[in-house]
Amino acid sequence: MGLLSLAIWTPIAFGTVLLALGRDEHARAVRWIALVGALLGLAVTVPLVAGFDASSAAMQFVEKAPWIERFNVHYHLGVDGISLWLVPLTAFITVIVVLAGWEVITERVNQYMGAFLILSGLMIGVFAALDAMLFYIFFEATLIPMYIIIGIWGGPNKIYAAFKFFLYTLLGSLLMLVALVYLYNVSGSFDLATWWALPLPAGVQTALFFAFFAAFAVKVPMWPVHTWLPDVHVEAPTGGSAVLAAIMLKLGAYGFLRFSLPITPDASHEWAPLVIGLSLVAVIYVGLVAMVQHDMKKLVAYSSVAHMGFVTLGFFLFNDLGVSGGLVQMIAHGFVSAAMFLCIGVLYDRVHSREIKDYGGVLNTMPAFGAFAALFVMANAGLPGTAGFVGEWMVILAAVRENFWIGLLAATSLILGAAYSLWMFKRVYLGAPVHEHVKVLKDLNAREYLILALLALMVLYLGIHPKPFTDAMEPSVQQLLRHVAVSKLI
Amino acid sequence: MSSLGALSVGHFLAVGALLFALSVVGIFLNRKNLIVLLMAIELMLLAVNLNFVAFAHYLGDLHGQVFVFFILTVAAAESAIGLAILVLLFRNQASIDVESLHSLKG
Amino acid sequence: MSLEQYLPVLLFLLVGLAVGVLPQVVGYLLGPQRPDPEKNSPYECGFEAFEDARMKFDVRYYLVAILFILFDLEIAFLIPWAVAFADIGATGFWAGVMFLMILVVGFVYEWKKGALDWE
Amino acid sequence: MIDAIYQGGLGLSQAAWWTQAGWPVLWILIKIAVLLTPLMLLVAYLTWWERRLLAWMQVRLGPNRVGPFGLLQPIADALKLLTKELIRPTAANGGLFRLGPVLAIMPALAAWVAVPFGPDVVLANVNAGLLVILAITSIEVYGIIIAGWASNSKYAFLGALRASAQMVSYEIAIGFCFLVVVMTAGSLNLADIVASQSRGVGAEMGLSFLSWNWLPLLPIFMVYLISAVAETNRHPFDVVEGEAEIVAGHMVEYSGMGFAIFFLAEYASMWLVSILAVLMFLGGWLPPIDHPVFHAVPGWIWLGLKTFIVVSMFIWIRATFPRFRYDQIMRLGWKIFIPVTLVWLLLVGAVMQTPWNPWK
Amino acid sequence: MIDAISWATAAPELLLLVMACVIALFDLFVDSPHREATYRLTLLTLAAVAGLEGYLAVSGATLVGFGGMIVSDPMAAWLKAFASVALMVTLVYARPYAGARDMLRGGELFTLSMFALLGMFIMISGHHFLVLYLGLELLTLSSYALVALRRDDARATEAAMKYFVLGALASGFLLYGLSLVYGATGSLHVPTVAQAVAAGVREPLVLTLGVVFVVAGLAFKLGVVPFHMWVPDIYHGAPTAITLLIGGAPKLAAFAILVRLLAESLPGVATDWESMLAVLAVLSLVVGNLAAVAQRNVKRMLAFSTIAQMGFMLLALVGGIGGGAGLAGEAWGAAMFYVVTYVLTTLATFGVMLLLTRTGFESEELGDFAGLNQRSPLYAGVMAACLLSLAGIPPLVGFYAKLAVLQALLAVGGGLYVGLAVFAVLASLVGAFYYIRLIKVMYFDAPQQSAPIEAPLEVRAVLSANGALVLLLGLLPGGLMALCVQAVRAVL
Repeated sequence: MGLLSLAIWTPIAFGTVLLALGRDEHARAVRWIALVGALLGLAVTVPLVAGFDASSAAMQFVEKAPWIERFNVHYHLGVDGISLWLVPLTAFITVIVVLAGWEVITERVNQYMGAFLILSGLMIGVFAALDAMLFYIFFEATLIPMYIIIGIWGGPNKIYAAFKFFLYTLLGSLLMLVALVYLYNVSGSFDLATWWALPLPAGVQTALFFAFFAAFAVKVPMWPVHTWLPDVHVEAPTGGSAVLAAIMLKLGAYGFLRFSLPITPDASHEWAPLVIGLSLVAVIYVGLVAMVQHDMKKLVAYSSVAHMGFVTLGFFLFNDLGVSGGLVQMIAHGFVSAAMFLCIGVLYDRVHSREIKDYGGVLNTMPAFGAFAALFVMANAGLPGTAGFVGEWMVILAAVRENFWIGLLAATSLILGAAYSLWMFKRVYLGAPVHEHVKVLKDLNAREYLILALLALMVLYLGIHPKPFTDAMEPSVQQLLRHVAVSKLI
Repeated sequence: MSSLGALSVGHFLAVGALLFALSVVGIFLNRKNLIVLLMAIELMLLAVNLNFVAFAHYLGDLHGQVFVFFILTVAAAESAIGLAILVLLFRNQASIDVESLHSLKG
Repeated sequence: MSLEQYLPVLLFLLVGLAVGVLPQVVGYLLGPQRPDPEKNSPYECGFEAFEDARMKFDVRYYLVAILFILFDLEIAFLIPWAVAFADIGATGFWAGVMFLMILVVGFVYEWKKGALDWE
Repeated sequence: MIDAIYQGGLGLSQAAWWTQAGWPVLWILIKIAVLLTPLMLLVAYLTWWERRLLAWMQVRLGPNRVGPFGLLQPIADALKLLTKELIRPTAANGGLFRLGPVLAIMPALAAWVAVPFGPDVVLANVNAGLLVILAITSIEVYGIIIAGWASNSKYAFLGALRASAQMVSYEIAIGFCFLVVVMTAGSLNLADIVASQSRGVGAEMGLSFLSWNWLPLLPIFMVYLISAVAETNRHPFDVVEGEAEIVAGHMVEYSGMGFAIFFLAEYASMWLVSILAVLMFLGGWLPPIDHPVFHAVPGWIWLGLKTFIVVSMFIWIRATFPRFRYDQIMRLGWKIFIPVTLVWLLLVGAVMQTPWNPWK
Repeated sequence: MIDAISWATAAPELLLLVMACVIALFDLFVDSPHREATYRLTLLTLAAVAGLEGYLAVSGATLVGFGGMIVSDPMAAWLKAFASVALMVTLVYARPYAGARDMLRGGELFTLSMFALLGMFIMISGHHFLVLYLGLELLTLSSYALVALRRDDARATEAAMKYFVLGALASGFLLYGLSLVYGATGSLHVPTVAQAVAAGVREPLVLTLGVVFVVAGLAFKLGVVPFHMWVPDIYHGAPTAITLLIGGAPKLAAFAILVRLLAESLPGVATDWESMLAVLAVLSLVVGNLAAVAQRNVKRMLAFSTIAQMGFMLLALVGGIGGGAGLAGEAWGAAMFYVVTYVLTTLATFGVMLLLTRTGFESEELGDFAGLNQRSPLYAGVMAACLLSLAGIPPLVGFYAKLAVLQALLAVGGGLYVGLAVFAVLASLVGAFYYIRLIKVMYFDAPQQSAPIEAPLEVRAVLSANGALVLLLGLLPGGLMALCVQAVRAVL
């Protein structure tokens, strides 16, 4: 079993065991086993990163075995610079989430932990899959645990949110399925590399492009199909929100790089203005929307949409800075958004409210927490020195290189981001506490401290020293761009 | 000298079709009595039998007639079961009106 | 074989019908017509008729009817078998035995289930 | 001579409708009339004979006032019934009430169409003769059910139910009896069935009557005889009209000719089942012993004689046995006759597979 | 004519017939209230029959017996083996339910099921219109009686009556169609009919009319729109165990008779029935899915879902025709895979439903499933897996079924087929809604009752295995898929 398989199946195996055997009577044991599973999952990604040859654009750690011979589907895994970092990111966030749910979740702990572990494995599967059918199966399967997580442990309106999440994403991916099957019929295989090399006529490319677009745009989510995200975030439990924002959104963005761009390069070029336009709308309009939110989670959710707009914007600029920037933004957003949601979770666990107006002056009673929160808010606003800055900056530069006005519009994000992030920070953390319940808040406990510290570490590291990340990406991104630059029309 | 000489298979088919149509109409339009419904079903099978016999005669092939034999059997078994169900229905609902079949609705 | 041979059957049926209808017509014409309510009320051993005459009846009559249909059909199946018995040899015989055995299974089943009891 | 009449009639006109349809139909009608007239007389006089024979067995006189030996009694009965009022109960369903008797008599008469009176003397010489008879007679039960239902009287209704249940029950047994006979004869044609009885060990020895089916198929013969009694709702199986229980059964509401027709139907059926018994089991028109003296007697005499004996036996049975209870009747039909006939059917089939097949 | 091969061909059927008769008689002497002995003997017989069919299937031989009247090809053998196993599972699930509802006073549940299975076998193996028809009738007549098995239940008898009337109507349609096909081709023997059609018939109009009626009759039996009216009522009204009996294994036989009558007998006029099937499929997908959303009763919901699922399955057949001979095997194989997995999933779904019911209480409203996850995570898990499978979510087996159908459609190419595929996935999106709604009820709602769910060990074991299989085949569907395609290829 290769490293990637281990990374996928370790958490899934642990999760399955928990589902099958866990009982609420021994919740303690369940938690520990879950933690062990998550840590093991993270541990197997270490040699992955360590052993990755950053100079090569080729797929590494490849595993290939026939799986469904009837459809020529292979169990085909591998990572390149594009997907490499998403694997440990997922494993890392899973550890964080397990820790985050440690005390909060008291009922059906095994199902909660199991769902997250399985979800983690599935998402790593998506990032590692080199066979389109395998990709699709992992991609779709993630719906199930997420649906359960939102539905069982979510907020008051969880049912609506869970349905919305499930059906929206299913709608997109079903169209993609038709596209995949079509490509299979044309090429006789589900192998991604084969498809990348497959010449396609313009009309077909356009159809395929939009089929993919339907799946990935919903997942990212792009304006105007983003509406499920705020609803879901508001209702999902803290851990769910964190995973959703940190990883699941990336599945969509990643799909653009693996499917839309290399399989339908001509259509991608043709429709890039559309994507860029939608991305800009996301960045600006959704940024404005975020500003008027009363609900912290909603605010962060909208900010996620805006940030993901940067990612898609970067991708469809078709230059290495943009694509790399988008990728870095994905990773950075993974840490930052997870951290933001966890912060909200910390507050929510204490006050059971997410309304901004219910807070104020939290910094007075929770200084340590406030410090962390300040850092993450800065990062969310894209302040230099934090993870949030690097990606955005790269994308803006790339945009300017492409077209000044796009760059200018994208850059407004820095202002908007600062505005809604800092304004929220001011209203929640600064000033004198007006509410009684804020006055009696207890500061972080050791577990919360650990979680936030780990995230803070990552946010700072990525912000100060992004080079290892970008270096590893570089060859793959270059190769991708070279590939996309060549027309596949027949 | 065959008195069937003047009749082509088409005539039999026409009668068969007529009977068949009658029975279908009987099944769908009958809003009164379930027994009538059962009779319509029998009529339907008889229409089919007529077809088979006519074709068998016309084709000079015995299989069609054998088929009729079996259809008759099945029709008997069917009416036996149909009537049995009818008796149960009557016992449970004290009515054999078609209208009384209404407790199952979506 | 042609249908002409069956013409007498049809005619005889018609004649039989006439034999059934004519005497009644004649009797109607010859006989007196003096209806009165007492005379025309249903026979009830001298009592006033009570309840509906179309009452529910014993389900066993119905069972008999069903059994009759089934057995009569078995006979219908066996008639060609019997006619051709000399020509179909042992295979035919055993096929018939199989057929009858299934019939017997059904028969025994009914018997044991009490469908044939009239106590 | 008959042919001459036929040709004469055919020559009456050259028109196609006459030669193709008119005359053949008329000819058949004439034949029917020739058959029906004596038949009706026989039916009428069977009532007389029954009363006389019963009286004789019970050491009394029976009808003896109207005509010599009361021979005009049936005529008088008929006249009386003809002039009686036809009562139709107010509660009855008019049309159906009148249809009942018609449906009872029609099959009882029409079934004769396939009954042969000699090797070639039959109205409709169809291959499926027995089947035709079986088919036509089974209409009879409709007459009874309709009569019982249409009367709208409890007695009639229950009587009809009982009668029909009884009739169909015994029809199965009769059907199986037919099957066995058909199997041995290899034909459904009654003339063939009679002919088949002329072969066998007994016939070779000159004792033809030993080869008739009654002996090799004795149990079947017995079952048939008893079932025939039950099938005609005759005593001792006449609970349907048992005076003590339900008066006259399905006929309770009928009067005048309506009643008479049921009566006629019953006696016509008696003749029918008797002649069938003779044809199937007693060698039909064959003489009992293969001897020129016996052969000198025309076949139809033998047939008539045998039939008369069988009919008289029915009356004898009536005089002898007490009435069965209804449950006993049903038990006899279902639990005894059907298994017996089934077993015998298989037995005969098995024997026919062996080299010792007596019906070769 | 009846040679050794004939006996070998029909050996499983004969065994089943003999044992059904034996058990029918044997049961008369059983007086256990739960029919223990009858039950065991039935299962034993079914296992033996399944084994026999499995052996025939693995041997891969095609046997033709009784003068070509019946055929035992790999497809038939596999379908029959599956049907036997499905019936075994059904009976395991059904017995506690039936026992609690006064349905085991006699052994009719078992004997009638066996006769129904025999009917399925004959439908699957028939190679002659008469044989196919007799098999169909044996199945349906047994089913009518089974539905009415709860004699004092007004709903069940009403359902039985409706089932009877519409079933008889369907048979009438089918027969009428067969009579016309017979008249046009002069034969009732499946291969001969195919030859006659290929050679061209003198009265194409009669043939076409016959095909129309045949398709309508089959559509009735399959329960696809617009011939679906009976399905919801029967599913709803019949005792749940019987619903499973008539909604499970018979689908396999229905598929087989589609193959025999359409693919084998009438490929020469495929264009005629292809468009009919397409229309039926589209209508079924629309009506089935939309109506299912409106249902509060789970049995009714599943009934409409069945309609939609069958519509989806028909699409594969449409693809099989459009794609021509080269793709027909794969497409019809996809349909077979679809049906087999559908039956597998349905078994588990109803198995859970049967478990939830108690004496005098039917669990069939949505609310009855509330909080099932709290009461029993295992059963909730099995049910959820089945529902997701029906919705076509990977990695459950139902996904591959839908995938294979889509593949068959898209392989044909052309706007119409692509359009059908897109339409099908959109319809299944609607389908996903009501499936996950039930999951929502099971997982997110608070339980309305806390009575523990008790079940005999064997039920639990079989149910777990059944659920596990839904998942396992989702992870490794390749074998079954290949099997289906091979089996069907050997026939077409």
